[in-house]
Amino acid sequence: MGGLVSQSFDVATATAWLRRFAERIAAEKEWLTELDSAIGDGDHGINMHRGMSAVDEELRSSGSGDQPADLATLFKRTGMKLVSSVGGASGPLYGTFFLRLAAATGDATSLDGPGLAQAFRAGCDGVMARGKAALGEKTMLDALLPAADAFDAAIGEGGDDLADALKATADAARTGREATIPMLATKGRASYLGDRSIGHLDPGAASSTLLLETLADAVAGSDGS
Amino acid sequence: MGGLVSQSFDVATATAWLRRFAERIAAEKEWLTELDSAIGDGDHGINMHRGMSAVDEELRSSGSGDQPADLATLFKRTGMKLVSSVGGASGPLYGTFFLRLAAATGDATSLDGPGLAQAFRAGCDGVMARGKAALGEKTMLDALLPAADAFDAAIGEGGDDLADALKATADAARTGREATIPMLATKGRASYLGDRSIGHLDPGAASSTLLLETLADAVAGSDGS
Amino acid sequence: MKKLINDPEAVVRDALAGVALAHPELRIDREHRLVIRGDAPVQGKVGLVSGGGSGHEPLHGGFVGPGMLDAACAGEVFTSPVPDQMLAATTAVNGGAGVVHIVKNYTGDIMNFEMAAEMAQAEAGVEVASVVIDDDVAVRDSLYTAGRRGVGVTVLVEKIAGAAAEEGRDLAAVVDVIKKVNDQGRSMGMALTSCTVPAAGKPTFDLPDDQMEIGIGIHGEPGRERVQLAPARDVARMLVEPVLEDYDFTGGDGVICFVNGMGATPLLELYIMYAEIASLLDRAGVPIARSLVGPYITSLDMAGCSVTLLKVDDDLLRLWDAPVSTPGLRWGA
Amino acid sequence: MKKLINDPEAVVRDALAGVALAHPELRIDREHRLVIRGDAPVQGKVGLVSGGGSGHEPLHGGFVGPGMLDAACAGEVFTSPVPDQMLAATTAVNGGAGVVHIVKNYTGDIMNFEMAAEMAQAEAGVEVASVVIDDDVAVRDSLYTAGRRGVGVTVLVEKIAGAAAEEGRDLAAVVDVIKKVNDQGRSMGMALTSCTVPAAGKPTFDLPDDQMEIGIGIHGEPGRERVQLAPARDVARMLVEPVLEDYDFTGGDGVICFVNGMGATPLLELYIMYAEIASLLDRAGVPIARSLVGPYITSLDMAGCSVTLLKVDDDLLRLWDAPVSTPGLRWGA
Ligand SMILES: Nc1ncnc2c1ncn2[C@@H]1O[C@H](COP(=O)(O)OP(=O)(O)O)[C@@H](O)[C@H]1O
Ligand SMILES: Nc1ncnc2c1ncn2[C@@H]1O[C@H](COP(=O)(O)OP(=O)(O)O)[C@@H](O)[C@H]1O
Ligand SMILES: [Mg+2]
Ligand SMILES: [Mg+2]
Ligand SMILES: [Mg+2]
Ligand SMILES: [Mg+2]
Repeated sequence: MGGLVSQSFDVATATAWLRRFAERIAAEKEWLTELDSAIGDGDHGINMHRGMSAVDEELRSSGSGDQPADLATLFKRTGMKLVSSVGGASGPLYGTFFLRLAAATGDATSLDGPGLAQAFRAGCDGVMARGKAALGEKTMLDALLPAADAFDAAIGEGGDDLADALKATADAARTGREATIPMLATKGRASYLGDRSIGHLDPGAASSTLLLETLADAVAGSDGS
Repeated sequence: MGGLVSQSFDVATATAWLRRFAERIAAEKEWLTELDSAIGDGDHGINMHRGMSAVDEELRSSGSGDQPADLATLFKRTGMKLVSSVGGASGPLYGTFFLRLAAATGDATSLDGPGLAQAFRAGCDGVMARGKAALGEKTMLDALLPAADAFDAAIGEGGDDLADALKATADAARTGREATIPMLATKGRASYLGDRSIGHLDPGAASSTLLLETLADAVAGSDGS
Repeated sequence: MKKLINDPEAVVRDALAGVALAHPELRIDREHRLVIRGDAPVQGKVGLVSGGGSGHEPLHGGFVGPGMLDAACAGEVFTSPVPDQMLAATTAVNGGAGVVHIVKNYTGDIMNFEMAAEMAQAEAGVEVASVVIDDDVAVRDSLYTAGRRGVGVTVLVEKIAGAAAEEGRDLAAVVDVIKKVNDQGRSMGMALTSCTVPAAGKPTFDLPDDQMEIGIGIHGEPGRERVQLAPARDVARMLVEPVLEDYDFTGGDGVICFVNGMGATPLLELYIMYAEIASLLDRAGVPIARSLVGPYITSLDMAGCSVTLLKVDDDLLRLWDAPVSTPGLRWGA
Repeated sequence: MKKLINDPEAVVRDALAGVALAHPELRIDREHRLVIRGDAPVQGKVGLVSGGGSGHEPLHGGFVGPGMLDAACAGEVFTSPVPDQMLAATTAVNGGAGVVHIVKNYTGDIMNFEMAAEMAQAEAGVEVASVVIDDDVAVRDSLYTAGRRGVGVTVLVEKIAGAAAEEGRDLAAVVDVIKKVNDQGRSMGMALTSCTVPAAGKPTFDLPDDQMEIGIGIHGEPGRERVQLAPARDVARMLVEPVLEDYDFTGGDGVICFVNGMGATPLLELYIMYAEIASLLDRAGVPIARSLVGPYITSLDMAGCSVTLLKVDDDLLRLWDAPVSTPGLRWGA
């Protein structure tokens, strides 16, 4: 193990990730919506659930001949599905995230740790470009960007396996999510609140943390099996 | 005392009656409205208060030269004021009551017991003609008609003074009012309820009882002073 | 009570001030609380006067203008106006061809309009014809009631009679068309919540969170029955079935289907109801010739809706389609 | 939650079915949830497309028709529609003179319309111009916000741009008139109660019985501040003052004064508010040229209102008065 990021991230693991993410979104729908009620318009859980249910349904219904051959196909379908079913702010943002992930994976059927970290970074850059936001504006980026940094750092140290690196990544997302509480929102609906946005957790940061937690779970799960 | 209905009912007593009635209506406004909420449209107290306030204001504001010379003038003004300020069912009904009272008093400046009983009966006939209702339909007539009968009876017996006769009249109104509770409404808004009108006291019977109670009080008060 | 008002006792006066400012094309008589067509009296035209308690806006004041009413009398909230008002309105719109009083069937409205008609004929020599609207099938019309209430059909009557008067029909002909609309129209309403009369300050009735009132009147008068909340498609059935049972709407040139909001029900819900109602009518073989969807005869801040069907023929449809220009209903002009 | 609906997740689909049945003169694309002018594409005319989250009815679907929008995209409740919808709408109304996207300034709407415009230009070769409406003075337009929200001015933009396109102005000229209306218009809203998103099933926010929210958005986004309930005349001041402070409405040909209901506020109250607002404008030397009073851009079942002022000149007034024939706004046709 030591010194090597040995596991690979393949289409089956990626599919498991998306399914777990859909499940967690369904389970946390009410909570996400409640968070959005406090500083937004009370639909984030509903939006994400609509999108990830559609993705999940497509994953289930794609027959054996229709299975994505590579990661790019899987992520492109996911991104397009999200763009065309979610709407709101989160639709284009999560959609763009997966479309960029697709672009970054080329025709690979599996990625190693550095490859996944690079692709993840590309997804985050896509979110930044689409939403014109940066770190510290109380958005999903406040979970995503610290996670990307932690992922890079874990890979760079080269001392952990992929599951451990993703555990650290998810931890960073959680920390980033909690850090949105004292932040003043300057992007998205929450910015309308001015100072009154302070003291609330950002819903997009919460859903992004679920994205990272399920990624870590999916890789750890496939590792163990 | 015995055998004689000695007191007379003059303009001052009639004015005192109207004022007391206005006061009682103001005091019982909420109650009347609540009764009307149960089987009508929740405005009877408001309607009666609007009308009797207008009457009361006119009574107060009429300068010394403008004081009604006779009962007919006083009652006609009252009736017209009610017709032109109350609206709803109770406006034309109470208005007609007082207009008929006026017609029945001719140019008298005071009435004895039989005169007042006759005039009161004329008022009740006016309410029946205007509303095309009869006894037992769960309306104000269920307080007014038993009161008129009791008044006639008390006068007919000839054994009481006017104050006592009016006390019996008010008692009969109260009994009539309570008797509306088990009745099925077949006139006015309450009739829309069908069986569901049963078990509620009729608001118009309640305000009519106040009319009789304040009449008794006014005559007893003027008697005592 | 949460309301955008100043003084609960003065809502009618204050709203009328707003109507006067927002609609300079209308004439407002503040003393008598009348909304009058700017060009009244229109010589040679039958005058149309309606009115009733306030709280049903846009009915009646919002329906004054060319092609509809000549004047509307605003009573206190849910309380019939008084004869003085109707008399003043009648005089103001009398163009020499007589005046029709359009009266919703409530004891108070009937009696006050009756006194006004007596006065108009006696004092002002105006020929007045009164027509009573009673279309609410929630109430059985029998010896044991004050008769059916006047509800949604009133809106259709005011539009259609307005067009008939505008095209020059005489008093008798206008009365005939009103009677025809009243005969061929039926309504049924329901409420999800009570309304709150401003001067009362609290809801007229209590309706538990899981219940609704079927057969509600437009004044918060309780309806036929209280039932569990149900999906729109079931509510549609509870409203449409009694209407269809009461009158045969087949065999004509179809119906005007009017889905009305009670005041606090958003358009989104009314269109959902409309879809359900239209599908029930389709199954019953009742074609829809025209539709009207929106809050036109309301009950303050009540949430709920009502359905009105009017069986039409060529003449009624032509009158319905004729130009109208009022704050509440406007087309072709 | 008391609503006249079938399935909380399907309110948009179900309401659109009702719109299709009630308005045969419009074309409904159920797959893409579009309301389209019956005669689209109108050759040689600039096409006008708008859209946004549902729950604001009649905006936008109720404003489709001659003299106003060519198509409207219905998103889920309070959620921007998706690019596929806007792309389909753009293609459907493209009469060869280009298409304008009228976008309310919300992050989601901006991003989805942006993706759609990229796709329309790349995939379908349609010339698309996007204009963003941002008129809500409750939000400070600064580095620290996503910018002002698009609210009441959107209604006026859709009417005026519709008239400009109808009379044959080209893409650049239509964009210019929209920008002018957006520049010269300002709004401010308030709520007495929260709204309830059907799929959420409970009120978006809690508002104590004795409080109101000033500066509310049309999605239940909290506003500037919570204050004690106050009479209409004070509420009018809280809305009008920030609007007048933000822009100089004097010196033109007056304003269009638009008093909007949030969904559950009856017309009676809106007219009371109108009277107070008109008197404040009078004192401020701002003459009212035209008025619009009613629920035109709503927030589901929220009780409350908003004020929109638009400074007008001859051209804008003429465009405002031009014929329009839509379910939600109709005159002259
Ligand atoms: N410009 C932006 N960049 C990145 N994330 C954003 C931006 N604007 C909003 N978000 C994220 O989107 C979330 C809200 O999503 P959602 O509620 O689904 O959309 P909407 O705000 O359209 O209702 C916010 O919590 C925030 O994390
Ligand atoms: N036809 C009638 N004859 C006599 N009294 C009637 C008649 N109809 C109604 N009433 C009385 O009027 C009362 C209601 O008055 P009110 O609430 O002021 O008027 P409205 O019913 O128009 O709101 C009823 O309680 C009843 O006593
Ligand atoms: Mg949201
Ligand atoms: Mg009453
Ligand atoms: Mg009443
Ligand atoms: Mg949203």
